[in-house]
Amino acid sequence: MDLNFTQEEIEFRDEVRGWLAKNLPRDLARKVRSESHLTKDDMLRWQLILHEKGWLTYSWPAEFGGTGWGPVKQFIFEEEMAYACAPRLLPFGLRMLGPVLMKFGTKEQQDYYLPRMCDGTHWWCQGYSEPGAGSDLASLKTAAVREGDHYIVNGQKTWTTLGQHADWIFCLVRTSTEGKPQEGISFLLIDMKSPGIEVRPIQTIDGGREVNEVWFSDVKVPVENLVGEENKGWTYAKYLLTHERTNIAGVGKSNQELARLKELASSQKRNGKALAEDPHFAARMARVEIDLMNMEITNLRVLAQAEAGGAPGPESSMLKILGTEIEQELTDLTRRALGRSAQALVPEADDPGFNGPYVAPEGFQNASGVYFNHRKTTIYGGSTEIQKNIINKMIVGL
Amino acid sequence: MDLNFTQEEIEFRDEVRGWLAKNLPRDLARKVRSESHLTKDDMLRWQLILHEKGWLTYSWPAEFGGTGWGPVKQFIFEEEMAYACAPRLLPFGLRMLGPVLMKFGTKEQQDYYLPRMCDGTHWWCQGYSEPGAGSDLASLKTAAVREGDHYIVNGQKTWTTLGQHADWIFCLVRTSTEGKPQEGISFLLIDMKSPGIEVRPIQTIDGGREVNEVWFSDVKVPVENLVGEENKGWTYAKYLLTHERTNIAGVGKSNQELARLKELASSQKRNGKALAEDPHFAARMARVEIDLMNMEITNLRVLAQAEAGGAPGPESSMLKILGTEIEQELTDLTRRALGRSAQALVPEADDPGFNGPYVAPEGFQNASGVYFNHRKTTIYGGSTEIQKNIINKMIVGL
Amino acid sequence: MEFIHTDTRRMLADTIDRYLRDKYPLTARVEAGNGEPGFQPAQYEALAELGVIAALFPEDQGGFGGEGFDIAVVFEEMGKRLVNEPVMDNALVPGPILAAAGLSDAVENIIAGTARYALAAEEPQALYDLTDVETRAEANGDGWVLTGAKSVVKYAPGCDGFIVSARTDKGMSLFLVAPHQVRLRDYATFDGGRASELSLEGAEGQLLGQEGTGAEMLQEAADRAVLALSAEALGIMQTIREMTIEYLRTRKQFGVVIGKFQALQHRMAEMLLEIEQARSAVINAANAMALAGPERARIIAAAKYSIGRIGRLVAEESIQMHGGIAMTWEYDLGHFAKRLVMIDHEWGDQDFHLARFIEQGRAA
Amino acid sequence: MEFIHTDTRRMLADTIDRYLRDKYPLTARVEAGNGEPGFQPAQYEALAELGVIAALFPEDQGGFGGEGFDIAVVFEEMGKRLVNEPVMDNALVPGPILAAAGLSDAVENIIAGTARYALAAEEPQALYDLTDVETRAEANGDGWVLTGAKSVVKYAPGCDGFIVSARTDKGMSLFLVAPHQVRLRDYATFDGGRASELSLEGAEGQLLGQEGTGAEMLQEAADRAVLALSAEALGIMQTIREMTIEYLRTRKQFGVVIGKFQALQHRMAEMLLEIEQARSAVINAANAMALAGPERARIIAAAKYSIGRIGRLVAEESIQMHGGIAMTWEYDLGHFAKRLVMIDHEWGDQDFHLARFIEQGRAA
Repeated sequence: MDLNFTQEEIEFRDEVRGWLAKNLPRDLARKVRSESHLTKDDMLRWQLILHEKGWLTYSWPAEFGGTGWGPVKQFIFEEEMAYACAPRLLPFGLRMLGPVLMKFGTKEQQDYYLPRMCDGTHWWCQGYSEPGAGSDLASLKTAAVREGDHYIVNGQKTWTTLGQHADWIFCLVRTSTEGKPQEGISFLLIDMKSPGIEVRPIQTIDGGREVNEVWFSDVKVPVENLVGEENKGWTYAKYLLTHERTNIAGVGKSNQELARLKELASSQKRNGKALAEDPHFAARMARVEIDLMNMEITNLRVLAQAEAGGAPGPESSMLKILGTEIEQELTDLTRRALGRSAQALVPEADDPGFNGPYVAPEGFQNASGVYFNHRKTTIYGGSTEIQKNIINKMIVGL
Repeated sequence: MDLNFTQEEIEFRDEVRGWLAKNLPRDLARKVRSESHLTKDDMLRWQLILHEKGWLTYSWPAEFGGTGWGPVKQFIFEEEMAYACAPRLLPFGLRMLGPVLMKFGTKEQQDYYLPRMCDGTHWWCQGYSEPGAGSDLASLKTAAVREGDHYIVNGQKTWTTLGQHADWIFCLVRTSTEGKPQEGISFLLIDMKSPGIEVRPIQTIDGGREVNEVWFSDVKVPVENLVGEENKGWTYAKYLLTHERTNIAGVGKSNQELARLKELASSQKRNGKALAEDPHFAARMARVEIDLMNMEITNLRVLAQAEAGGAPGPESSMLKILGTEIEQELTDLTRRALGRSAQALVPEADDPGFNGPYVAPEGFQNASGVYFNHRKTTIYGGSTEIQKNIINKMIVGL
Repeated sequence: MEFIHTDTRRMLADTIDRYLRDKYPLTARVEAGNGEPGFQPAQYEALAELGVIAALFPEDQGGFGGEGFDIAVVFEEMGKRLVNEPVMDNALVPGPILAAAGLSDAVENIIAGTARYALAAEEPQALYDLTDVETRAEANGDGWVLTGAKSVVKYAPGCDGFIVSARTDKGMSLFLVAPHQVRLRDYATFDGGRASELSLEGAEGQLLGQEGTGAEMLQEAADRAVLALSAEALGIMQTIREMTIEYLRTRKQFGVVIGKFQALQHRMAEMLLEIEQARSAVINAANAMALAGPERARIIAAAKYSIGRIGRLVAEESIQMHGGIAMTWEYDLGHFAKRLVMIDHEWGDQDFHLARFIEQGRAA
Repeated sequence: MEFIHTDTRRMLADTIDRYLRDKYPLTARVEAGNGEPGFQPAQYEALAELGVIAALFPEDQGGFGGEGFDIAVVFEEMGKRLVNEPVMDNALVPGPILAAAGLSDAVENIIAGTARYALAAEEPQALYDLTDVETRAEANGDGWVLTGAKSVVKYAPGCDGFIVSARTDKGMSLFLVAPHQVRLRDYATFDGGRASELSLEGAEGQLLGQEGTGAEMLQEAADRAVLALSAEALGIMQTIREMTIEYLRTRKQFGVVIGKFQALQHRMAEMLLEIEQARSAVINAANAMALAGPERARIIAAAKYSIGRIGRLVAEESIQMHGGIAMTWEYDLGHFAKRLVMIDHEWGDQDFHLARFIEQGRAA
């Protein structure tokens, strides 16, 4: 038993840390730190810096131009990115479609799509969820009917994150209504410039416009855009979901949030003393910190298993639940630490030219928005309820 | 809207309080206060004192020799009993069988049984639960087969509280296996001295021996001991369950426990200060106190409804859940306030001759036992899970 | 003992309910909350005409109510429909302070809905503590000159005056300051409303009541505000309750209505139970307005703590049970949830009031 | 990074597991716990022969382990089978103190299982605080004379000596006191074991280590004890986990196995998840034994807090999911639950360690 990284891993961590200190643009880090809105350009800028270094595809196997790092190095890289407040890399191309194409795509598809999702040519988004389906993903209705060399797609997708920027969308579509709902689903790549596609933004309760509805009306999709076999899409989607689980716990991000919270609590005053010294508030911070410390070990245990080639077990679901609940609790504490000023909505505080004064302390202009935005984390990516079903099924077996 | 008692009710409260101060034996109050073991004699002594005053049957209608008090006066009486640390009156005869006989029994049954459950002649116990049935009461198997003028009873009951002292038991028995499980149940009164009855005590995890198994082997029960109609027993049992719900919240008892806890926390020291001044412990006490304050109002609301003739709604189930959870939390806090000394088991501290020294402070010799014993309160009398089902059914309707 | 409101109060509740149902659509409310002045002046006046403000004042001040249960009834009804007119901030809170200081004309205008005042008491450095005041007042002839800053003053623009807390040599006092004497920087609030940072740089002020009695007057106002907010929160919870029940009954997943899933049923039962506890907390607080001293303070603090704790539970659980739809601006639930959570950020949050409850228990 | 135990430790765990499975029936354990001396001396000796005690000591003290993970492995296995032999109280805790004081013969005998010692540190007036010491030691020629009282000293009768904390003019020190010098009043403990109130009335004592270094030595012992208790609790939780899973799979109600009820499924999932967190807390604490200063103290405190919180959850939820059967003496679960809860009452409960965690955070 040894909780420590190897010498090589420590050197690797220092290398990443050093590189980030030099190469992560300050303005991007500042935005991430204060949970401000990132533009498409912000995200692409960072993606290209990483691409140039060769680290964008850090999770890919070497044969596809990846680094070939094992789970532990990938984890270290991700944690360092989080600590440094680097913009989060969008998973849709790199972490979701990429692995599916590598495993199930044709050579042509791999050669065409993989480089383009790296160099910024293709911004990918995901077309899974449908209105009325929610956690019951397999009940999807968007239909693709084969007509000669094309599929004709009709239907509606929703919760498509940053779809407004996307060049391409990968979709689960229904190609058959025979058998169980899971059996008639196919995996299709669709050019967002195709006639008949309409993107409508969904405003969320925090005022943000990150997610979209995507409508398909008689959209023509060439058959060569089918990934793998027709009606086998569910298998690919499930494969992808297990890949999505990597670093689901978000240890680095939560540690970074906790540090931010502690700083805030040290500067806020209650009864003339720092809020961090208030026994009730200190106890609440300590409780979440301890949960996080424990989760960090749980996460390392899973990682060591993965490194040894083990299959992900119920621990993935546990980490999803814990990670999101800890994150939510941190957003709640942050909001509370702000007291009355958490009510203020000063969106212009995000503008580069903004020059104060702020209502809430600097870097915390949108704490209530962040709190409400984070409610989604226990809903999407397999809700907490679904994860509990999975844990129970895998362990109790009923 | 008026949360206060009327002048008449206040006078009534003062009368009860004054009478209790004079007539409740000190030694009994002391035992109740420290949650010590009460003997059969202790309980009977108190019952007869109340009977002489005419208050034993305080919940009965005047026509059966009761006081005719409405729900509010009954509540006041019960609260004063709890505050004064009077021994709890066993519900089996007075609150359970009594009302069933008044509503469904024959004149002969009423004339015979009702006076005897008051004057100490008959100690009643309850034969509902069976091993393996748990919350699924209607799955009971104890069979009563009619042979001439008798039923022949075979089977087993369990969780029979204080059955070791009982002269009589009222039982739910199966007289038919036709139709739904609820339809073949009858309500039978059985003399515990009947040949073929065996009582076996169950030791509980706190070391107590309050509950029993009762075994029936070819027990002959005269048909006149049937209450109401054959196969209608479920109806009577349900009627009885709604009566059992009165003062289910246990406001008085919990207030008394809270006061005891506060006293304890004021005398225990942590870091040289009273535990009551420790911010964490104070916060936990405050939280349960506020829950209790709110429940007290919820309870009064239900009471006012009852006084106005309203039927009990989902609030009864809410009060059962809240009342037991608050009670449990108080036993948990009490145990914790004792620190290391909560480990000590000094049963002889209950003996009249015991003269110390105690390990834990006086009156708290069995706090861990009390904590564990109280785990039962969310299991029996309709478990918390069953109550949640009921609340959901009554309000959401699914 | 009686848990039914008087006929007058029930009529009042019905009147408000009917008006809001017919004339106060949520879409207009949400839109107004995002712009200036953050509410709908015509609606405010209409509510005043309906008697909503008069119900909050006793007869000797020109109203027809003013007791705890009047406040509770009015704000519970407004909470149900997510009203964000400044009835609390511009009438209930400042009114009685002005009345106590003998400014009966101002009170008359408040009740008529033709004048609005705002209390500017909390300072940027203070976490809800109304006694943490750095603003200074210096005597200047007959009047006073104030210097300092106040934070998150709700619905300040357009007010006819500000009641400002400030320190003098004799402790804390309240002053009435004219609008042109203060500088406001206003912004939207997260729950759809408007607030301002207020600064005083040598502003002229008129002393209200006796010098040095500011803390008491503020505490009185705070108790009223807490009761109003708690009742509003209760109204909001009731609407959320109805929406969630409806959703559980109709929304299908995996081929069945989700209300059939026992895990949700049990969580819903807990939420329903807690809402009843919140209702009891509000009743207790309304009743306590007639009491004095630490007993009242304890009950009021208990109510705000309960509302804060249960409010968070109700907001979070209702969103979680709804799933993604609850995250959208278009679906009503989120707006109710946001206001419910923001109520914890006004006049002291649950931690603040739990601490206050403990303190008052020692005093009692 | 490596989360698999060394071969030696895995063999040790297997050996203990096999022994306890075959030779340590629960009925005998429960019976012994209700009588005197509260454990089974033959079992204690057998465990010593098996190397259980030697595994807790480093080689230079005559053992073959002594690291954090050795302690964790031993106590987790013992927890699984609810062992109540005084391995922690009479060997793990006193042994290293005696070793540090150079009493290597005593340590040898402890490892052989032929001698037992007990630490008497906590006083009746103290809530877990080992520095709250009123017992006094006065120098008397070469030796010392002690006067005072110690509370809940576990497995005291039959010990070969007591390590007693007492104040001198130079602060707190530890003393070795012979059994005939102390007065014991012993009683059963709620979880099936034995403890004593210990009093010293002019007892002769021998100073251990340097005068005034008692607090450090005690803290060292407390860290070991907390790790051992946490690992034991983890073992208990694992057994409860298996029993509850089995029960959910087989127990029928309303015609289906109760494990089919989704409300229970979700609560079970939470319990399973928390047990994994408890496991992580124990691993972290075992690892921290090799660290120094506030970082170690923080992690140890975090572990005991976690174990206390999760232990209560597991005890209460497993009983509730079982229903009435879990309330009976005859069914095994209750005995495990009782020990699990009582662990929170040894060496500081969750509140104590949460406060300690916060303090150490400030120091760090």
